[in-house]
Amino acid sequence: MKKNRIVMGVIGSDIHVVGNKIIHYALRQAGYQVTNLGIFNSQENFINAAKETNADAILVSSLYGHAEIDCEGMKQKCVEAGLGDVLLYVGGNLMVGKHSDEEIITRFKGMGFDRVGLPTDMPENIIAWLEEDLGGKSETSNTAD
Amino acid sequence: MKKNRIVMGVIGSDIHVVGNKIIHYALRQAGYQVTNLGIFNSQENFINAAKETNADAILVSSLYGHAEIDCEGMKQKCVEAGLGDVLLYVGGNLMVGKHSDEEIITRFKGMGFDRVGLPTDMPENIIAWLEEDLGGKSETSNTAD
Amino acid sequence: MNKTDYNLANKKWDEDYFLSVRPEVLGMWHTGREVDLDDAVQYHLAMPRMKNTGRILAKAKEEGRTCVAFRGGVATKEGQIELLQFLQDQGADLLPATCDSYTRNLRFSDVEKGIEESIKKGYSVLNGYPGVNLGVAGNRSVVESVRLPVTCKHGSVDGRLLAEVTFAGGMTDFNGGGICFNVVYCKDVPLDVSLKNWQYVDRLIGYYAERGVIINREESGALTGTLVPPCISLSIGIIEALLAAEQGVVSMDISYGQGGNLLQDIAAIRCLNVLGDKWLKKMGYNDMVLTSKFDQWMGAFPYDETSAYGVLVLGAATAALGGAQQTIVKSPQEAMGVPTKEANAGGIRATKQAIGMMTNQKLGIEVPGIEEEMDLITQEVNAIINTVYDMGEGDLAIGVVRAFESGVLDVPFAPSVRNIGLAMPVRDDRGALRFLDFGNLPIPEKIKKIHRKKLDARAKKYGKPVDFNRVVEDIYGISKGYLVQ
Amino acid sequence: MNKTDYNLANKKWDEDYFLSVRPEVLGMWHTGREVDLDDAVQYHLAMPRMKNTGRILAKAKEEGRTCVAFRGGVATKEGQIELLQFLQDQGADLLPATCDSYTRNLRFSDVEKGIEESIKKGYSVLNGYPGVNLGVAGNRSVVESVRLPVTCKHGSVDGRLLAEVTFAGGMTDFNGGGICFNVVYCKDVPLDVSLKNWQYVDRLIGYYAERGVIINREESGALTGTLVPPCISLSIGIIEALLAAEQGVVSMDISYGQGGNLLQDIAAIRCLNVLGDKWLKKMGYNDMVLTSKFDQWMGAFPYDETSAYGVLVLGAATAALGGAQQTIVKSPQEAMGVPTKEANAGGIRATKQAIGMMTNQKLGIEVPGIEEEMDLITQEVNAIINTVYDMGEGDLAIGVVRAFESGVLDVPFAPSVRNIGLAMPVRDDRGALRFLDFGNLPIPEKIKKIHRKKLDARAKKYGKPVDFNRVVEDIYGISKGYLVQ
Ligand code: B12
Ligand code: B12
Repeated sequence: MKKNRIVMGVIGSDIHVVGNKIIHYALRQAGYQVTNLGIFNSQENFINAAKETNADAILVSSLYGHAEIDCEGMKQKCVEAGLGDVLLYVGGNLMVGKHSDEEIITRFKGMGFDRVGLPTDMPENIIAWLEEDLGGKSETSNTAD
Repeated sequence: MKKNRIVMGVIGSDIHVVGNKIIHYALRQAGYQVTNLGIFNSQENFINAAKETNADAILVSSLYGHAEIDCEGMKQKCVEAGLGDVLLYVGGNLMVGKHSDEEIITRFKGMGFDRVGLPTDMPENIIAWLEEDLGGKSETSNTAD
Repeated sequence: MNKTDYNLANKKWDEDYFLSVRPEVLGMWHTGREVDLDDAVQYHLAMPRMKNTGRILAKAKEEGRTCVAFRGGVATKEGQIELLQFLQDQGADLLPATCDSYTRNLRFSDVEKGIEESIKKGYSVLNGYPGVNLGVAGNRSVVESVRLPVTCKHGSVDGRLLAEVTFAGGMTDFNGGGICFNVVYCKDVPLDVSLKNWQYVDRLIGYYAERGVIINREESGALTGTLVPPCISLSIGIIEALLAAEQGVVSMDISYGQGGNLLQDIAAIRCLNVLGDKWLKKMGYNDMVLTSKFDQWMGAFPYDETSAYGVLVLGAATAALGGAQQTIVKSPQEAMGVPTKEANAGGIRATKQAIGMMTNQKLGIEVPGIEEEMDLITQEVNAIINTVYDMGEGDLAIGVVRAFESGVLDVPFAPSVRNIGLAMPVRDDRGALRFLDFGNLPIPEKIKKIHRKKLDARAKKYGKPVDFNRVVEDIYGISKGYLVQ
Repeated sequence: MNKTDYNLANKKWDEDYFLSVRPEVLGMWHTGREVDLDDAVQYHLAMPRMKNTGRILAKAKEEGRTCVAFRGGVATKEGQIELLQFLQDQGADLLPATCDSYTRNLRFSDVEKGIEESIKKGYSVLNGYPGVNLGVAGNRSVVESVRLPVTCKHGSVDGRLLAEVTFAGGMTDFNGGGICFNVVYCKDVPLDVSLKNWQYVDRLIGYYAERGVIINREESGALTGTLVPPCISLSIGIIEALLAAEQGVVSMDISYGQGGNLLQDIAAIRCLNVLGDKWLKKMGYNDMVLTSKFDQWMGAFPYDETSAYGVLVLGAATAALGGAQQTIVKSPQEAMGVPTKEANAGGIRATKQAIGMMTNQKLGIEVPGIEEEMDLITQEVNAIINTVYDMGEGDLAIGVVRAFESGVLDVPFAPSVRNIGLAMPVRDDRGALRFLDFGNLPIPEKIKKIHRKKLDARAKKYGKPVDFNRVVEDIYGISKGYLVQ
């Protein structure tokens, strides 16, 4: 079976949902099976949904600047829940204020995220990451989801 | 006799004449007797005009960035010509590129100029300098010059 | 207002009822106990007359001037004072205290931790100003440290306590509304709940107004900031003004966010005042001074700071050409994160320059393109508001609840499940905002045809079908340096 | 051309005569000896077709696109290459080599010292690019280092040798003109001398054109950059185009500098193409592709860099809205001194952003305010050019000489004593440029009345008499953040 099951959503008290909607649309077009949790999610929401759907990857969005607080310990919780092998991505405006791209990426990789997306990352390249990390391009289909 | 005789002009191969025209107008309105040499003047032009008109102050403008070269040794030449007591001002965009105000002022004061004007200096404050340095406010008259 | 026997209706609250609800609100956090309305009224009456947002905006309207405002909030009183004093000196006309997300969500004990940590770490770990936790005295010390009036900005569906504390604290302006701050900032709050919360806020402002204190209500018509067509912003703004007027609000500004098409944006700004005044008069609200606000582009910004100046200066020019009473400045660091105060200052100075150069050049209905857009907006907005009144059988508040259920009101890209999300905007050949899908918006058929014609023109001009892929392109457009391609 | 028996007349030079004058020109500096016209023609014909300013501008005209160009020159080849490569990557569409003041004044041995000192000191002590001294090979190595075509910019009343060396060096564009570079850049050069110099340059371009090589002539209509009303820029631009066409120039852009009033500026841009084409056709020049250039504000800039963005972004937007084929970018450091390459890049990126957002929103004659301005400009320009022809008894070149003597042509704030300097501009109530004093400009009385009415409107609106004090205020206005006050 192709690895194409994704859980995605926005973490914390963050209402920025445009990126979430756009990534969802792009993933669906690229043939992924997407469970989109929308906004206002706890780490548990992601983990539970990933367990239920047997997800291959979790995509966490955070735009409003509290990502560090909201994502603290998330990788560990995944491991504890038996999701240590599930890809864990995070992306958005991850820190408050102006920071260098490298600083942000290093910080979040250090927290256990496999990929760290910035506002300049387009849906295409997020999909390219997934294809690389999940192994093999998934078939395009518009009926998935 | 009131000290109000001014020689002014633009030095070197510089064609920027708007400031020159505006300062001329303001000085005239403030009652000064102005000899305006216009553009394209050598140091000698200024010195000769100052001698001829028995000037109290020489106002040199330079906007195009070659002021350092064009003004080199001007104070000495004034002294040699017996004009050591005549006020010597310079103003405009005096250096090529972006430099701090202090740097510019220090550089040109070091070259013997009594006052150093920047693009932010308005005619009013140039007149205020003259009044301070020449001692006493000169009568306002529109017929002078 | 979690439990109350007062059913939703667009009717001014009795003062007694209002006062009976207050203790519950003030009890939400201990600083609520510091609020004494009599003292607050006296405090406001003693403030300099023009240190008042409403008065400044009314004067701007009279003089045809565009005030410059911005967003900004940090975790500590001292930090906020430093920020506001600095930006006051940089030429801002109105000052903000933009609250942090915990405050917005009534998580006041988390705020407390945030403040402590911010003091300890020496930088703000909160993404805004903790308006409630700072208490009445704290807010007053901020207000007193500056010459200009301060607006409380937030995105809270329940701003009741925040309003109480910041008004008593001397702020003269409060942004938001029961519609805009519900569908844009919540996931699943019923409309009647948020509308009641805002009836409270409006009634509180009405209470001050009855005692001679003007507190302005600033509506947030830029909404999701993402391709929101004028008719959506204006319908909601005017409805919020009508609801506020009923509760006794006498000073309000409604707003629209830069879409990017100059003529459409100017038309929308012009309509804010014209249509708003018309509706207020029509419904018998004659006491409200309505002013207009124009948000500089609220969608995704270019990452490069100098390109960002391109966007925000065009916004500034549009505000002045359209004659908005206020423009909210973006900073060149918008795409990166909360801006430094220097970045905010850059936005303000560039904006002031553009406004200074454009303020004597106002454009209006004499320009055929603006007239056409104003006509479209007028018909669309009237159709929507009339339908909302009809759905409420004459009661606007009830109409709003039903309109969102059915999609007669519908905000593109809103995160709330209470928002039907069927209407889908897209740009036309000149970059003006139209509808790809009208969803259930009650737009007259002949106007729908005009939209479709304009989208056909785009398809033809650029040789690409106008479908959802164009919407995605349009969301990124400005951040990549174009409006429509 | 200091001594010549060829009297001034607006008549195409015989090739023989032209070739007989060349040795004297090429002898002005040793690099002149490197120029071989046959080889130069071959060199151009072998260059990529679109690495040509004229072709890029013609294409922009077709597509309704606005190209972004800038000014810039440093003392060394390596420095110039670094600058151009950098700014090509930042999004410029056309590249410059702006010459230093010594080169402009034919002081080639001083230039030599300047180059040596610049290499020694590690920074440019010349205020520009030494186009002549670098020789044919030097220029070619600059041109070959970049993908885009390069324009030779200068302000020289005698650009003959510079043209020879830089054309042979592969540059495809040359700015200036016998009028604009005389009265704006000289103190006391007779008009017939400068006109003859430019006949030489134009004849040289014509020589290339006859052999299939397009070299563009870029006129400098922004002139003194200081409150120059459209009719002055356009009259001079169109006259220079007519004079150039006579010598065989087939590609030319004429220009106007941002005045600050949006509708007037757009009208002026529109008139550049419309009126220019009309006059060329009327006088029987059917081979010239005329394009339009819009200089971002050329007068005094605000010292603050972010405010400067306000000015230049408005300029960029105006260029796009008016549909100019080219805009010349200012940098945020304009008021300070020659900009760093990073500052130039900032101006380019902010400009690209604004153009990207405005390019699909062109405004034109359908806007009543633009139509009115176009009408005014048309009548003024036609009156001036007709009078110039009359004064020359049909010979345009002779007409120009006499027109300057009498003040029928008159450039505000020009330094030359050959310019009568009686016409005095000032802003009206909306900041548009009018005449406080028409001097001897042959403007029809009914149009003078319109100007006066608009100045009365200013006096009334601001309660200050419109006299020379207002002119002084207007000179500083933009640098202080306003257009008219
Ligand atoms: C639009 C917007 C809003 C809208 C949101 C509407 C909505 N329904 O979404 C409104 C106006 C309501 C809003 C409100 C607020 N906003 Co806001 N907003 C923006 C803005 C301008 C654009 C965001 C956007 O839609 N981009 C377009 C989409 C398509 O891109 P995206 O979301 O970035 O997603 C892309 C990438 O980030 C990445 N990505 C995203 N998620 C993920 C996940 C993974 C796994 C990966 C790999 C990649 C990835 O890929 C996406 C596709 O390209 C940004 C600044 C900017 N970028 O220009 C500020 C911004 C995000 N907001 C900000 C703030 C502070 C707020 C507020 C707190 C303050 C306020 N203004 O009231 C409130 C939020 C309240 C809350 N509780 O959350 C800050 C965040 C600060 C920080 N991180 O330091 C920003 C950066 C602005 C700023 N400079 O201050 N905002
Ligand atoms: C208008 C202008 C032009 C016009 C000039 C028209 C004319 N007839 O004067 C034109 C377009 C022709 C032009 C040409 C050039 N310019 Co020019 N120009 C300017 C600009 C934009 C404004 C100058 C101006 O008129 N200011 C308004 C008047 C009222 O102010 P002012 O002249 O500065 O004078 C005030 C003060 O400086 C001071 N002051 C002046 N003189 C004196 C004297 C004394 C004693 C005192 C106390 C004070 C004082 O008081 C005055 C009144 O307030 C400046 C940049 C700027 N400031 O924004 C560039 C600028 C001066 N130009 C510059 C350059 C390089 C040139 C050119 C060499 C290059 C080119 N673009 O082709 C050529 C010059 C060729 C030559 N041989 O000189 C540079 C100079 C660089 C430097 N110094 O490092 C500047 C700074 C632009 C830049 N950033 O590159 N320019």
